[in-house]
Amino acid sequence: MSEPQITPELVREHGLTEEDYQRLLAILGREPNYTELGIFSVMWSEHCCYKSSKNSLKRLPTTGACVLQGPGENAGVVDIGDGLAAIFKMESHNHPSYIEPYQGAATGVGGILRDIFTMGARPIASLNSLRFGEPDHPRTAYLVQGVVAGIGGYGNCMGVPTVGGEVQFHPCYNGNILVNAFNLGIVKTSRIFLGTASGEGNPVIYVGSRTGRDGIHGATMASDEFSEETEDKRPTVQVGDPFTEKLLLEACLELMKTDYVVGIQDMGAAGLTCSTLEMAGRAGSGIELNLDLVPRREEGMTPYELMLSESQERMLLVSHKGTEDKVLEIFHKWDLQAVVVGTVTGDGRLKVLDQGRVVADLPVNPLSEEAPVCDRLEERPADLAGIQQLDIEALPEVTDLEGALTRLLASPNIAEKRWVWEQYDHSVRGNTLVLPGSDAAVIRVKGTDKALAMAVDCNSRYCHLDPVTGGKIAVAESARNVACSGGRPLAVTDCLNFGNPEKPEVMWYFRRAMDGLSEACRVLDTPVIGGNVSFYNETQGQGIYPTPTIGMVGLLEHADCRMDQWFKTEGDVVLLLGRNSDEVGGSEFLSLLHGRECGLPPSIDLEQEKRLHGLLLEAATAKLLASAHDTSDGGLGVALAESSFGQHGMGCRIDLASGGLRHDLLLFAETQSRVVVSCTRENLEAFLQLATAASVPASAIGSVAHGVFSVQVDGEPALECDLDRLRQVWREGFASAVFGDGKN
Amino acid sequence: MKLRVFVTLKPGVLDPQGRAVMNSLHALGFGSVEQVRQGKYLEIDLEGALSGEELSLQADEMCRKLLANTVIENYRFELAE
Amino acid sequence: MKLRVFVTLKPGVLDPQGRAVMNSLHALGFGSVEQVRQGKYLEIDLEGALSGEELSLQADEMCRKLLANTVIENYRFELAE
Amino acid sequence: MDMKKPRFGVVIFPGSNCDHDAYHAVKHVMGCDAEFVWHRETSLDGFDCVVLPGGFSYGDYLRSGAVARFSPIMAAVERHAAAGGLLIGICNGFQILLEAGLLPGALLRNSSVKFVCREVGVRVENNRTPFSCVCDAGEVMRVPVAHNEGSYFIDPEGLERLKANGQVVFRYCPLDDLTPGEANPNGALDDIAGICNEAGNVLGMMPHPERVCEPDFAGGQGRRVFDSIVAWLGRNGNGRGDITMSGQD
Ligand SMILES: Nc1ncnc2c1ncn2[C@@H]1O[C@H](COP(=O)(O)OP(=O)(O)O)[C@@H](O)[C@H]1O
Ligand SMILES: [Mg+2]
Repeated sequence: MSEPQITPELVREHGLTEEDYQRLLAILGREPNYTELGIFSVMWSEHCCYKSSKNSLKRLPTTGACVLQGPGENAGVVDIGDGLAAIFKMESHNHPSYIEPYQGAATGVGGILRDIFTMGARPIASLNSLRFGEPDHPRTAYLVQGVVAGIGGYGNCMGVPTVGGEVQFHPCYNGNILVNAFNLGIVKTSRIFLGTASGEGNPVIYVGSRTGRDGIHGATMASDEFSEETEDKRPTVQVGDPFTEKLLLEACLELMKTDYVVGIQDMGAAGLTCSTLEMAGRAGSGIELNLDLVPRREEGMTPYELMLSESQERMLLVSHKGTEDKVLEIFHKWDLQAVVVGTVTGDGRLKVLDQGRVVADLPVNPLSEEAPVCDRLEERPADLAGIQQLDIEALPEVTDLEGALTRLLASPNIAEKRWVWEQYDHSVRGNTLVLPGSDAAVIRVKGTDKALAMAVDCNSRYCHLDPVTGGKIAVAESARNVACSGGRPLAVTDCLNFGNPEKPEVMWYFRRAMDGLSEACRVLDTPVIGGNVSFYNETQGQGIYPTPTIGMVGLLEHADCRMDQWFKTEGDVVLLLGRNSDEVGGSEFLSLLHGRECGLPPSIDLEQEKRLHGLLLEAATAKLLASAHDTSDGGLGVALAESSFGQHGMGCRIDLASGGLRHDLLLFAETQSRVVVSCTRENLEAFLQLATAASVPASAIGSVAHGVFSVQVDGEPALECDLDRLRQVWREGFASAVFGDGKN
Repeated sequence: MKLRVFVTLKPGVLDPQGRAVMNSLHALGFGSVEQVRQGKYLEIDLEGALSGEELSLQADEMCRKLLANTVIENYRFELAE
Repeated sequence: MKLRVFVTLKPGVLDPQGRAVMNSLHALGFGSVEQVRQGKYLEIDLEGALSGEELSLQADEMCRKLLANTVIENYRFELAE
Repeated sequence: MDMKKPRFGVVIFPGSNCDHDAYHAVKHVMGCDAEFVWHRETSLDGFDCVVLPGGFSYGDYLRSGAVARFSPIMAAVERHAAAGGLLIGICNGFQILLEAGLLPGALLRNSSVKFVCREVGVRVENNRTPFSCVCDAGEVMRVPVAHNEGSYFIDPEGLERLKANGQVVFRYCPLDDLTPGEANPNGALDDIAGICNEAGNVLGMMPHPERVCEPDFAGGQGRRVFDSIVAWLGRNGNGRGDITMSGQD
C-alpha cells in the first residue's frame, strides 16, 4: 500500500505549523510516516491539546473539600456523602450539529454519556444548552427540530432522563449553532475507574462498535472555521447508535462490579489514537497495538484511517492479565464486540502494528507533554467602548407595560420551552423531583435522603458587552438557580464556546471571561472540575458572541427540602430578595423593545450573591419557603409572571415601591442577585429574621392570589393582566416564533 | 402522477437499523443474509400538468430539499402514471 | 442476490409521517403534492444457491415474520441479481 | 389464605430501560418479591406476575418490539399467559405484546411525529381486571407517558370486540385546565391508553405507572395499578383465579 509522501503541503493540511513540525522532528528524531503524521496532527489539534486555552485554564480554581477528581480525567468527580460521588461533565458538539443536526446532537449526547459511565458511574440526568440563530433565519427551524430530536433520540433510548437546559436565539449563531450536552452520573466512591493503562503485560481490550471511516479528521474539523469548502467534508458526519451504547453502558457497569479492570476510557475524538496515548500517558507506560485485530466495518482500511477514525460507541480498556476471557464473556453476553488488541508495555512508547509491520512508533509522554502551547495575542476590540455606551436617562420610557411584558413572555428566549423538553424523556428512572420548567432540575439520589439540583446558564449578550462581568454572572446565575431549588452549589463544569483564537479580539474576550469565571467560582466556592473548550465557532469570518456556558451542580441533604418556582397557596406572602436598580444594559428588554444591544451588563457583587445563596439554603432547610425563583432574563416583571404559571393556577397581587426608578426599568431591568420567594404568613417572621441575619434585603411585595396577575407601583396600577392570556402567550411563544403560527 | 422515492444511506455510513434487522434475520434462521441496509420509501401523489422533464426537476428538488438528507443519504426516484 | 423489500402502511391506517412530509412540501412551495405515504425500503444481500421459487418463498417468510407487521402494513419485494 | 408475598419477574431485553423502575416499584415501594429475568432465559416458573418493561428493546429499530418478540424468553411469556398468569407490558412492553400477538392491534407513530413525554390523565374504564381492581370505575390517575410510537390502532371490528368484552382498561382523559397539551398525547384510536386480552390476565398500556408509585412523583397514583395486582393476587391466594370480564364497556 503506498502512502502519501510527507511534504510541507501535507504537513500544513494536517494543521501543523512549521514550528510544530520542527518540534515533532525533535521528538521523533526522524521524519514521521503518514500514520504518525496523522497521529500528531490530531493530538496537537486545538480540540485535543488545548493549545490556545491551556494557560488560561490553569487559573481556574479546581480544588475544594468535595472534589475527588478535578480536570484531567474523562470527567470530574465530587463527593456527595453516604459513600457516593457525582461525576459530571459538559461537552460541545457544535460543528457536527450544524452540518447534520440530528446526528450531530445525538452523537454529542452519546459522547458525554460515555465520559460518565467510563468512570464507573450510572448516568442519571442530562441537561443541554442550545444556541440558535434568529428564529426566522431560514435554517433555524430545521436546526431546532433536528437538534432537539437528536438529543431526545439518543438520550431517550439510553433511558437517561434529560431534565433541563436552556435555549437561546441570537443572530450571532446564524452560522454557528451551539449544542452543549451535560450529563451527571452516580458512583460509589470506592468504585471510580480511571483511564489508565498500567501493569506491563496486561491486555488492552477493544469493545463496542466496529471501526468505520467515520469522522476521520473530525478532531481537526472541530478546530477549523467553517467555509464553503466544509461542504466537502460532509461525509465525516457520524451516525449514532444509541442501542449499542445502551448495551455498552450495561456491559461496562456489569464489568465494573468485578475486579478485572485496570483502566478504561471511551474512544471519542481521534478514537484509538487519543485513548491509547492518554491511557498510557497517565500510567507512564506504553502500549503495543495490533491493528489486524481491530474489528472493522469496512474493507481496505489503512492504519491511518483506523487510528484516526471516530466511529462512535467504542471503548478501550485494560484488564488484569488472565482475566481477559471473563471480560470478553461479559461483553458477549450483551451481544457486543470485544477483542484483545494489544498489550501494556513498559517502554513508554505507542507501537502500532499492521500486518506484521510497525506503522507507528512514538514516545507517549513527549507527545502530550511537549504539545504546542500558543501564547496567542490579545487585543481589546476597538468598538467595545462604543457599544458599552448607554444613556439610560435618554432611553424613551415604555409606558405600555402590559404590552412590554407580553412581548417579553412571547420572545422565544423567555417563552416556555415545553416544545423542547416534552421531546425528552425527563421522568425515566423515576427520580425527577422537580420537572423541567423550574429554575433547576432536582433529582433524587436513590438509597439516600439526598437529591441533586442542576442547571446550565450563560448570557452571551452580557459576555459580549463585558466578558469579566458576563463570566461572573454565568456562574452566579447557575448557582442561584441551584440555590433557588434548595441546593448548595457544589461544583462546576464549563463549556467555553468562542470564535477563532487566532484573532486577538477573541483571545481578549476569552481571557477576560476566564477571569470572571475564576473569580466567581472562587468566591462562591464552586470549583471547576471539568469541561471543554470549543474555539473556531465562526462562519466566513463571523464569530459567535463569547458563550462560556456553566453547568452547576448542587446538593440537597434532604430531598424534601427542595423548592420550585411556582406560587402555591392563596394568601402566601410574596417577597423580593435583593435590591432593584435601573441596570438595563444588555437586557432582553433593551434588545426586544428598543432594538439595541449596548451598555454595560448589570453589575454583580459576588459576596452579596453568596449571602443570598446562604439565605436560600437556610430557609429551604427550615422549610420556610413555598417557592423561590430568581430574576434573570426579563427582570422582575417576567420573574413574577413565571412564578404565576404553575399547575396551581396561582398568580399574585403585587405592590412595588419604585424607589424613584422609572416603572419600565423597575420591572424589566436585569439587576442581579434578586429572587422572588413566597411563604405562608406564619413563616414570614422567621424568614425575615434569617434574611436580616444574612444581610440580604428582603421586602414583602404582595401576596399570592388565584387567577390574578396584578402589579402596582407606589400604589398606582402598572400591570393588570389576564393571567390565563399571559400564560398562553408564554406557552405558545416558542413554537410560534420558530415555526410560525399553526405549524408544529 | 405517482412519484416513488427511495432514500438510502450512503455507502460507509453506519446503519444500526440495518444491522439489527440482519442479526434478527440470522436468529430467525435466515443464514443466507449477508447485509441489510434500511432506507425510506415514499409514495407521493402529484396533480397538475407538468411535463416529464419539468416534473423530474421538481422531484429532484423535493428530494434534495426535504426527502433525503444528502449529508448522509442518497436518493433515487421513479415517476409513473 | 439482492432482495428489495417495500413496506407500506395499509390504506386506512393513519400515516402522520407522510402527512408531516406533505405539509413540509407544501410549505416549500410544492403545491401539486396531493398525498404522501411513507414506508420502509430494505436492501438485503443474499448469498447461496436457492432457486427463484424457493427464494421467493423465503423472502415472503422474512417479510411476514419480521420485516412487516401485517396488522398495519403491506409489503412487496423484488429479487434481482 | 396464602400469605406468601407476590413474586414479580421483570424481563430485561437488550435495550429495556424501565426495567429498574419497574423493579423499584414492585420491590422497594410495594415490598413484593421481584427478580430480573434476562431475555435469554427460558422459564418463568414461580412468578405470579411478569412485567415486560418499557424502553427501546433492540433500539426500536425496524418497529418497536418487532425484534424482541423473538427473544428466547417469549415462549415462556406465552406459556405463562396461556396458563392464566398475570402479564403486564408497559410502553415498549405493550409494543412487544402486540407484535407477539398476545394482544390485538398495533401501535403507530405518534400523530405529532415527535417523541412525547408528559403527564396525562388516565381514566379507569374497567375496574374488574387484575390491574385495576382497587380503582373506582372512572377514577383518573396522573401518569407520565414517554414514547414515539404509542398511537393505538385496531380495525373497526377489532375495536367493537374490545369494547364489547370490556378489554379497554384505560383511556386518556383531560387532567385539569392548566395542564397543557391534548388529553390524548399520541392520536390513539378512541383515546385508548391500555387494553387487556379477552381472558383479562394480560394487560398492555402506554403510560408508565411504575415511575409514579411514590407520593413525591406526580402524587404517586401509578401505585394503584400495582396495588390492584397485589390485591388480586392476594384474593386469589396467588393462584390463577378466574377473572370476570363481564359487563359492557
Ligand atoms: N434545552 C432544554 N432542555 C430541557 N429543558 C430546558 C431547555 N431549555 C430550557 N429548559 C427548561 O426550561 C426552564 C426555563 O429555562 P430558562 O429560561 O433558561 O431558566 P433560567 O432563566 O432560570 O435559567 C428550565 O427549567 C429549563 O431547565
Ligand atoms: Mg432561573
